Order: sequence, then C-alpha cells, then structure tokens
Amino acid sequence: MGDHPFCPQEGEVKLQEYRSKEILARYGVPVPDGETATNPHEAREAAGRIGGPVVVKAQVLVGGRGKAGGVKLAATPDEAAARAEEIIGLQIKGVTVRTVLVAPAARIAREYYLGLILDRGGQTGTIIASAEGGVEIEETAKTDPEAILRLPLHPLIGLQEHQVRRVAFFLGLPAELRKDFGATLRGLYAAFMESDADLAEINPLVMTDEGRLEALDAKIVLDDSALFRHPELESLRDLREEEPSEIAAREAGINFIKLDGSIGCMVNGAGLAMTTMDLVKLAGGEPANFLDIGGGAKADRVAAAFRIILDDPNVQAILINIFGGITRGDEVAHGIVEARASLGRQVPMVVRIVGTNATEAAEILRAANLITAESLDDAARKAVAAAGSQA
Amino acid sequence: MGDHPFCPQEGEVKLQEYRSKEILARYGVPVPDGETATNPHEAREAAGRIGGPVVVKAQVLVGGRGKAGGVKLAATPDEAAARAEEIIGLQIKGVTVRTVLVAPAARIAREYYLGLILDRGGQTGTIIASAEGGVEIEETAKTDPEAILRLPLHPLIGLQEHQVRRVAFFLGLPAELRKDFGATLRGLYAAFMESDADLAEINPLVMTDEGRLEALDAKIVLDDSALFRHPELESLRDLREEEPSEIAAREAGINFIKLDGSIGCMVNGAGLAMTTMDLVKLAGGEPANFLDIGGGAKADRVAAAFRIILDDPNVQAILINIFGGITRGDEVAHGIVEARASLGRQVPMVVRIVGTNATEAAEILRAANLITAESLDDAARKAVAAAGSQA
Amino acid sequence: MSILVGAQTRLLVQGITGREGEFHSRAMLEYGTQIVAGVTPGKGGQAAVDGRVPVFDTVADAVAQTGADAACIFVPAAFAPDAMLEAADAGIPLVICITEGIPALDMLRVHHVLRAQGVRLIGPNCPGVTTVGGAKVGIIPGDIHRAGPVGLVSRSGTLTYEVVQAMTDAGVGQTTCVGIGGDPIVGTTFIDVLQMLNADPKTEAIVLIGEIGGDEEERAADYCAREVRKPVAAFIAGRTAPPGRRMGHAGAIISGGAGTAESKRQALQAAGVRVADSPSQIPALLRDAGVR
Amino acid sequence: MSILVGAQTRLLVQGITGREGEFHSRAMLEYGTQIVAGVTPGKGGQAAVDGRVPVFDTVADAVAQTGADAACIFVPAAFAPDAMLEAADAGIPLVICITEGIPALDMLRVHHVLRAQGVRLIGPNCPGVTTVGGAKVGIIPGDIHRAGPVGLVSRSGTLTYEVVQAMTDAGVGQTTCVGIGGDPIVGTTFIDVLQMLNADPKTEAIVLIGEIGGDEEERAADYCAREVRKPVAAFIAGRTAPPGRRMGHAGAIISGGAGTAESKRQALQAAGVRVADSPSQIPALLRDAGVR
Repeated sequence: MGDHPFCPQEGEVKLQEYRSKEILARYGVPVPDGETATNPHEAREAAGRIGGPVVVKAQVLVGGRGKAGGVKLAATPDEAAARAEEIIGLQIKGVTVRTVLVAPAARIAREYYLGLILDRGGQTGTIIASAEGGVEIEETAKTDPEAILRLPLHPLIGLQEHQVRRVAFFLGLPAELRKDFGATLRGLYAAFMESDADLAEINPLVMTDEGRLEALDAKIVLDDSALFRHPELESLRDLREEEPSEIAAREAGINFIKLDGSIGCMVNGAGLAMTTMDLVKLAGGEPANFLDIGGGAKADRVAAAFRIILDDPNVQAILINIFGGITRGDEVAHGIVEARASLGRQVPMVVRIVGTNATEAAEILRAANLITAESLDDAARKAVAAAGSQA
Repeated sequence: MGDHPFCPQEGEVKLQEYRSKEILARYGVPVPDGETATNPHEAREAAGRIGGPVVVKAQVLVGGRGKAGGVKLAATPDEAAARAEEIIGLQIKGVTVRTVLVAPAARIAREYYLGLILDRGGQTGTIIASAEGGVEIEETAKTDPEAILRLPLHPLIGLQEHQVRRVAFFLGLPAELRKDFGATLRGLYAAFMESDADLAEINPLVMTDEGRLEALDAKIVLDDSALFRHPELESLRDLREEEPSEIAAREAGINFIKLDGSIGCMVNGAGLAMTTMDLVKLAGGEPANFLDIGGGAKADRVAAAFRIILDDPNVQAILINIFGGITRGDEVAHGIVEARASLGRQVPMVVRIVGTNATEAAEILRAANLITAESLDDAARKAVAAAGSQA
Repeated sequence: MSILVGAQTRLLVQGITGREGEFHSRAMLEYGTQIVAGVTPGKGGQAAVDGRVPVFDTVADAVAQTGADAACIFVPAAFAPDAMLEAADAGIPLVICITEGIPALDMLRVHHVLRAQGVRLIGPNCPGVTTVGGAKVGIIPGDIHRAGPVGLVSRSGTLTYEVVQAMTDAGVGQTTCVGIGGDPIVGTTFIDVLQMLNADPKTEAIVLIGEIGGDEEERAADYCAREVRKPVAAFIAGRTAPPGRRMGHAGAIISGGAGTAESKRQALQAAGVRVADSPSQIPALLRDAGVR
Repeated sequence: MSILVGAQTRLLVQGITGREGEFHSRAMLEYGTQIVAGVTPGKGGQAAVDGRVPVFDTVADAVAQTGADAACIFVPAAFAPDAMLEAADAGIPLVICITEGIPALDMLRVHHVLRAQGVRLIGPNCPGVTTVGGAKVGIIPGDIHRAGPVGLVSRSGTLTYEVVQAMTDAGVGQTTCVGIGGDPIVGTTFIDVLQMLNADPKTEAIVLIGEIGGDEEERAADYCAREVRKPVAAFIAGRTAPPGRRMGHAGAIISGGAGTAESKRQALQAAGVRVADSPSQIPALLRDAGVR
C-alpha cells in the first residue's frame, strides 16, 4: 500500500490508471468507457464520442493529482478540449503530464475502496476493503482503522466465495448489487494473480445514482521479477516518468537510483551499496546515487556505470567498493582502469577492492594513480575529502 | 483402477472409449483420428475417409473386448465393413455391441500405461504409469509391481513439472518425445480435474514406428456427484448398457442394483439396505436387489420402488425395512398401503417400520393385511418364509 | 464430558433457514442442544426456528457475536465446500457437515485445507454426532438414545440408528455416537474416533459399524489391536453385496477382492473385536464383554 | 555441530551442470563440502565438476541412490520454484535456494507447501550457509572465514562478506553464517536462525545484519529481548536511503516511516543488542561483549 515513486530494475512496475483499467476490464471488472488524449483536439473528439459530461484526468504515476489540478470536469467537447489544454504540460510533483484520460462523468451515490495486495508480513495476498472510498487507504488506515477490512487469502486455494460475501456485507452493499460486486472482486483477483501483481486496487469503486458499480479509478503495480512471463505487460511500463539515467541503468542491468549528493558510488550488492552510502554520510559527505552493479561485474558494465554516474554534473568524486568474492579483484581493477581512460569527464576516484586477488588489484590501481583504501571507512573518508577538494 | 460394470445413481459414470478420447483430445492429448459407425456402411465410409489400414473396435464399457473378438484390423474399406458386420451385434460379457470405432491402425513401437486416479486411501489424485502398456494395469500390479510408478499429486497445487519429468524418465521415453509427453500428461491431468473424473487413463499410450506418441485407447470415469456442474458431460452417459430397471430407478431418485434372488428389498439408507440383504441371506433366502429409497420417502417414490422391484419376475416376496428417524412411520405405512393397491402383481410383503410413530404404522399395516415384524431378523425370516411358500 | 460435543457446545447452523436446516435445528433444540446462531447470507438480522435462533450473514459475524465453537452444515452440495472453508476461516474448531453429494475433488481440497488449519471435520454425508444427554448435532433421531457407557462410531446413517435402537431396547446406553460418513474423502476416520473414545473416561466399551469398500475397517482393526484397551464390538454391512458394484455410498464398493465384508470381519476378529452377524447381536456382545 | 549444515551434510546440487552451478560446486568441494549428487534433467548418468559428482535426472533418483539430505539450488528463476518442490517431494529436509528473481506469487505457493511438508527452506535470493570448517553451501566465499564462537545471520550478500571479513581480520571467528535472502517471501526468517544459534552450544555470540524495509529486524529485536541470552551485535544498512525508494532487494524499501534504519536500530538497542555504525565496528562490539 506504500507509495513508491521510483521503480528501479528490481522491484515494482507501476501502471497508469488507463492501463490498469484496460487490464481490469479484460477480467470483467466494470470500467467506464474512456479514451486517452495527448492534445486538446483528441480530448474534444473523445468527449464527442463519449457524449454528455466527461472528466479529464491527468495520467501520471504520482499521487495527489486531483489537488494539483490534474482532474477536471467538462460539460461539452469544447470544454473537454479546454480542460485538456490546462492539464497537459502541467507539472505534478515534478512529473510532466503528457496524457489525459477522457471518461464519462459518473454520478456517484457511494464510494468504496477495494484492493488486493501481496502482504509480505502475512506472506499471502490480502483483500483490503473500505466503505470510505475515494480517499487514500493509508489515510483511512490512520484516521479510522475500524473502517478497513483486511482479509487474507489462502495462499494455495486463493479467493473463496465466502470471502466475496464477507466483503460485500462489510461494505454494506445493497442486495441487488451483490452479484455484480462478486464479478468485480473475482475479476480484480484474477487480474492480480494472472498479471503477477503486487497491488491491484480500485479506488474509488462507485455505486452510481443509477445503482451500477463502476471502477472509477484503478492502479496496478506489477512484480518486476515476474515480467519475464508477461511479455504483454512489459510494454505497459511507463518509461517517460522515470529518470533517463535510471532507464539507461536498467537497460545495462544495473540497479541505480539518483540522489542529490556529490559522491558517486559504484558497489556490488544492494546491502553493501547502502552501507557504502551510509559511511559516506557518516564521513560528512552526501551520496550522489545508489548503484548496485550486480554480481560478476564485467568491463562493459563497469563502463556503463561510470557513464551513468558521471552523467550527473553534481558528482565530484567516485567511490568504488567491490567485494570480489566470486569475481577476481585484478580483473575488476583492469576493467576500471580501462573504462576510466575513455571517460569524457575525470573526477577523483577512490577504489577499494577486497577479496580474491585484492593485492594484485591494489597494485594495478596504484599504477593507474587511483586512490586506494585499507577499509570501507577509510574509502568513504578519502572520497569525501576528494569531493571536497573538487568543490 | 477397479472394473465396475454398474454405475448406479450415486457413484461413477463410465465413458466409452470414443467419448473419453473426445474429451482428452480437447485437452491436447494426441488421439488418432477416428469415427464411430453403427452399421457396416458407415464403417466403410469412415475407413475410406481415414485411408490406409484401420482398426474396428467395439464400443462397450466391459473389459476384455479384444479377447471376445471385438477389436479387428481391416486393410481396406470393404474389409472394415465386413469386420463391422461381425462386431456389431456381438455379445460381450452380456452387453450387445451397437457402435464401433473405426480408427487408423497404428504401427506400434512401444506401449505405455498412463493414468490418473483419485486415490481414496491417500486422499489425493495419483499418477499411475508403467512401461508395460496394453495390458490391464491391475494385472501388472499383480505380476510386476516394480514396473508401476505411483506418484501422488499435491492436493492443493496439483501436477508439477518435476513430476512430469519423473514419469517421463521412469518410462524411459526417448529424449525427443519428452516434450510431447509433457503435453500429454498435462492434458490428461487437465481433463481429469476439469471433468471431475475418478479415473482418466490412456492404455496403451504408444510410441509409433514414426516416433510419435498416440493415445490408442482411453477410459474416463466421472464422479457422479460432480455431474451437476458438467451438463456437457451428463449427456455422454451411456444408458444403453445399463439395466433398464436401473435407469428407471435413477430417474426416480432411487439407488437400485438388480441381483439374482427372489426377495425384493426396499430400505432407506445404503448401509441398512445391505444389512437387510445380509440378514435375508442369513435366514436362508437370496435378495433380488439392493434398493435404497433415500431419505424422507414419499408416496410416489414408494410406488416407483414397488414397480421397479416387481418388474423382476423372480421376485416372490418383498421385505420393506424403514427406519423412520425423520419420516413419520404412519405416513410411510399409508404410502405403502396406497401404492400396493395399484400394483399389477401381488406378492407377500413383510413390512417393518421402526422409529417415530411406529405403533400407529404397525396398526395401519396390520389393517391392510401386511405381514409385520418385531425385529429386522424376524422380518428377514418372515420374508424368506413367504417367498418359499410362493415358489 | 464424552467426546466432540456436549452441553457446553455453542452450535452454529449453516443453512438454518433452508427446509432441512430448519427442521433439524428444531429437533436439535428439542434435544437440548445449545444453538447460538444460524447463518444464511442475506438473512442476517432475522431470527430462525420460530424466532429462537439469531441469523447472521457470515460465520465470522456469528462467531464474533455469539462465541459459537461448532458448526453444523446443511447447505446444498454445490455450496457446502465453501461453507466448510468459511467455518474454518472464522476459527471454528469443529465442523460437522451433513450435506451429501459433494464432488470428491472439492472434498479433497477442503479436507487438506481444514486439516492444515487444525479444524476437526466430521463428514460430509454423515448423520452427525450425539452425546447422549448433552447435545445432538446433525440428524440422528434423538429419541433412540439412552445414556450409558458405550461409544459408537459408524460410516452409515440408518444402520447406525438400527444399532443404537437395538442397544437402547436392550438397556445398553451410549456416551457419544459419531457418524463419520460414507464418502470417499471424509474429515474424520474410524481411527480418529477410536482414539477419542479410547481416551474418554466415560466410555467403557466401543461399537464400530462398518461396511464394504476401502480398507478403513482393516486399519481400524489394526489400531484396535495396538491401542484400544476397551472392549470393542463391530458389525460390517455388505456380506452379500456382489463384487464390483456400488451400494449407495461411494465408499461401499469392493474392488478386486480387497475391502470385502469377510476381509474386514476377519481383520477385526484377529484384533480381538467381537463381530456381530446382525445388529441385534450387538447388545449381547457388549454384555459378554462386561458392559452393565 | 553448529547449525543447519556441517561435515556430515550430504549435499545435492540442482542445476549442477549450469555455469553458476558448476562454478560454485567446485568452490564448495574445495571448501570440503560433501557433494554426493547433482541433478540436471536429461544429463542423468554423467559426472559433473571434473567427473567428481554423479549427475541424476531427478532428485528422487539422486536421493534414492546417494542418501542426499540437503539441496542447493542454482537453476534459473523460471524453474527454481519447481526445483524447490521437487527437492521437498523427494524428502530432502533442507533446501537452500540461491536463485534470485523468483516471482513473489510463486514463492508464496512454494513457501507454504514446503512449510506444511516440514522442509526447512533457506532463501531464495540468498548467498547460502557456511558452517566454518564443516561445509559451505552456496556462494559465500570460503576464504573469508575463520573458525570461532560467533554465529551470523544476514539478509544481504556482499555486505555479509564485508562483515565476516572484518571479523576474521580482527581475529573473531564464526560458527555458522546464514544468509536468509532479501526477497519479500523467504523460507527462513531472522527469528528462525536466532532460535537455532541460541540453542547451538558452540555459538557464544550472534551477529545480525539487517537492512531497511519490512519489520523483520524489529521482530527479531523483540525475539532477542525475550529469548536470546547470548550477546548480539547488529548492523543495519540504509540509514541514508531516501524514503519510498527500492534499493535493490525487493525487501529493502521504506514505506510511511515504518521499517527505517532508525526504527530498526532503536528496536535492537532497546532489546539490548549492540548496534554498529559501520561493519568495521562489529568485532570490537563482540570483544566488548566478552567474545575471545
């Protein structure tokens, strides 16, 4: 249920509202007809086809788009074009709106929250439901935890009919809507399972004035580890909202997150990479990034990592920390020296290579005039000092 | 794996070879093309369409049709017609052949057995496999138990790929056939689960001279309790091989099996019905049937039971044993008296009604000149005596 | 306290507003069973059985509000598996399912899930459990019982009533009578109940009612020989059943010579169990074994 | 005997003929690990790692013929769930899965099935387990260890090596080092390993290496306070990680203030655990706690 603005290589893949709805509709969840538009003209045409009042909604992966002016009503196609004009290009939490969804404006009688998450603590999928829809579920969890039903699924047999009934009764749905609600929850569950999702939520699920159920907004977050078996979903990943450097890193097989400091880090292993950042901070510096180069670092990946790190103009020094458990240290050292020779911009580099053939590695590095270090603490201190001397 | 020639109301539904193959083919099991024929003309046409040598096979639910002359090869369409002429109308274990299957004659390199059964003892589905196909698996179980692999499925997650591999290696399949074998076993499993089968077997599964896998013969036995959710399978039940009286019983909601004795039995509950038969035998008589009239016996069902029992000319007396736990005994007694009045043939009846309102019941029965009994042993003795006096 | 159910049992009935559910709930109440709740989805807030039992929409609600600790299920076969899972998920430790005709593959799933959850399931397709003078849960007629020292376990329905009636008529009373059901997959086996009766201080002797098919009776015989120190009497139905034919219960089938009445009778006799030729002999066999 | 693995362990390697499998099998053999069998479907009858390890088509065959009692898995993510189930079905009581990138829903299924079967799963996405001087199972470099009295449990890979190296350099040896893996669903938790190390007579002190995300470290702290009577030192990675961003391990994520490095550090300190600011401080903290 967390809100994670970044999706690096290993982790989650968040889908836009309209793409999430596309998937849910395939599984029988009632989704209002809607069309995307990337300019006012398309928005006008879409509103004309839909007929009647519409809502124009910014398609961004960050929360709070309503408050930011990213969701507006329009009574006519011309109004829809005007609203699209206002929304497209808007900056919401640093993300530029490029696409809007034009959908029929629903007359809402009641709003519900209905979600399915992979609960890591409980080690199973869990239904989350609340009759207080339309607000962030995290907010409801704080203000009125009693208003939320958390119903764990059996890890081997999945969603059961008695659970569908229990959620329907918990939400206090009118009897005549229970059948449609069953189809909706079963559809949400099938979408969650068959897409290998970490999260699939409908918020709000609304009962309209006419007494129909509609998934007014939806969000699906996919498990990145499972994308290999969903080629049809991989293409749904929205690259445009990610940092270009993070996209480049993912393509090179590197796990990278850009930060605001001046000391670039290149480390093998996520835990060791975070530790390296922690020690930079402890030594009085600020890390410019998290970068896990992965196992068995090869020369081309080292070179890609250098390019990605140095792409950030704030970087004043680079700290390289490699625990050569499997990889031979001398090979890594050679790779660093070679890659460095072809770099456009030169900054001081502190290199620590531990493990197999560390002595040979140290010699190669010293011969290339790279700063070496005895320990990780020492490396962090030297990197901070080197960056300071550059600033 | 047993061979059960009868399929009363509660229990199993055995499907003919060609119907079993139809289902398996839907799940991707490789089944040779074949057509059914009910006369020589149709067999000739079928053989013509198939082309090349064919095999003509009697479609009956009893075993041993090969030995009984129910399976014959034909090189030409005319020969196929001649063989069909010989087979159609043949009596195999008391069953008249009405349909033959005309299928391409396979050139067999090797024969395997591959089956899935619901193992009641192990309380899960179990794969049975043997490289000695083409013979009854029960026979192999006796002569060479080591030649059989029994692999239980996980009751909640079902067939796993490592099990598919294990069976393939156990059978010693050539490496190039392993992929096709996987599709076959997965198809057999899907057919088993999705049809709610008690048994689904391919025997033999053959490797042809050309190195292809083919399900040469197949048998599916369905779980009768699950037929309510498989209306498409209910129609596959082969009524023609059952006793007409048993079909009539099933339609009346009565569980009935015809036997060879002279004392008709009408009892509520299967265990009590068998006990009643046992006591008839113990008293020196022979039961003419097993009949469980079910719970809450109503007048129309009592009447139907009388008709079914008396349809058997061997019946010389009827023993009625009702434990009126739920049902009121006096109501059952009235039902018996009424139904008896409208019967074409009259035989002595011994009636024992125990439980609720048994005293009132006894009075009604005595007033109608029916023989009553103090105990079940007494009832059995009186029924045997009454039958003896008729013979 | 006998076994499984008693005066302290707080029973919930699933499907209480159905024809069968209501009829038998009334009979259970008349026997003295404490029915604290009924469940019928969509009828929450009503009261069933002449207004005597509050009805809830879900088992979870019923448990939360009444503290029910046993469930008896009368819902139709298509919905009974879900009902069993619902009771187990709501934390009910004892589920007694009367419904017959449940598909075997459904029961397989339910059986293994409930076992992993530590839930005791009796049935399905069973007449239920009666602890004489305590509680009757299910459909065993209440008036055939008499309090006494004999525990009974059976795969049959009306045959059980026949044996109980014979015992009561002969003045031999019962502690608890358990019908485990005749389906291929049942939650509780002969051995489970033998274990409970063997451990129950009120039970002095045990009656086992079996029938042809499967090898449950043979395994029960083995268990009797190894563990049970109380006298056991038994009756096996189906001596005259022809091989290879099903006799009602899907379980009552003989395949290839295994599971015949004779094999079961011999196994039981070898284990020191007294085997009757007719239900009417059971009381005498118990008297012989020292039952007062 | 330390914990989980040792000189007596009869190891089977699944995926032994793959690049990773063969490389690490060689390293394990060099360490002295007893590898009795390898499994690669279709390569049964061959011998792997320079002819030193017999290869079988199935785990069942390998177990039947070699008596293997632990499995180490190097097969690709798409096939690893099946490999774990195969090991468990063949009766292997300890499965160590090195493979990373296994879909969470697959692991959910495997985790619950293996737990019900009583199989101890370490990982996936973990570096494995080394009992110093006994056996190394997995990919932890063998030469960073030194025998001694400290047990270690960690969610990380190379960070674990860093800490172990620091300990060895400072002359503080280890009993068993366990990498439990950083995935959202893992077979064995901190608490499971703490329990084993706490019960192991050879282990005198414990090191715990955690990172941001989840609440495993907080629960481990609670367990330490309640149950562990041996000194515990800890390091938590990710104090500088910005909230809401994933740092490699799917588990390493901070959501809404819970699971931060600070919350974990505080929970551990409150439980009496000595918490280091840098891996290099761990040896000194252990010395302070009385480790020779």
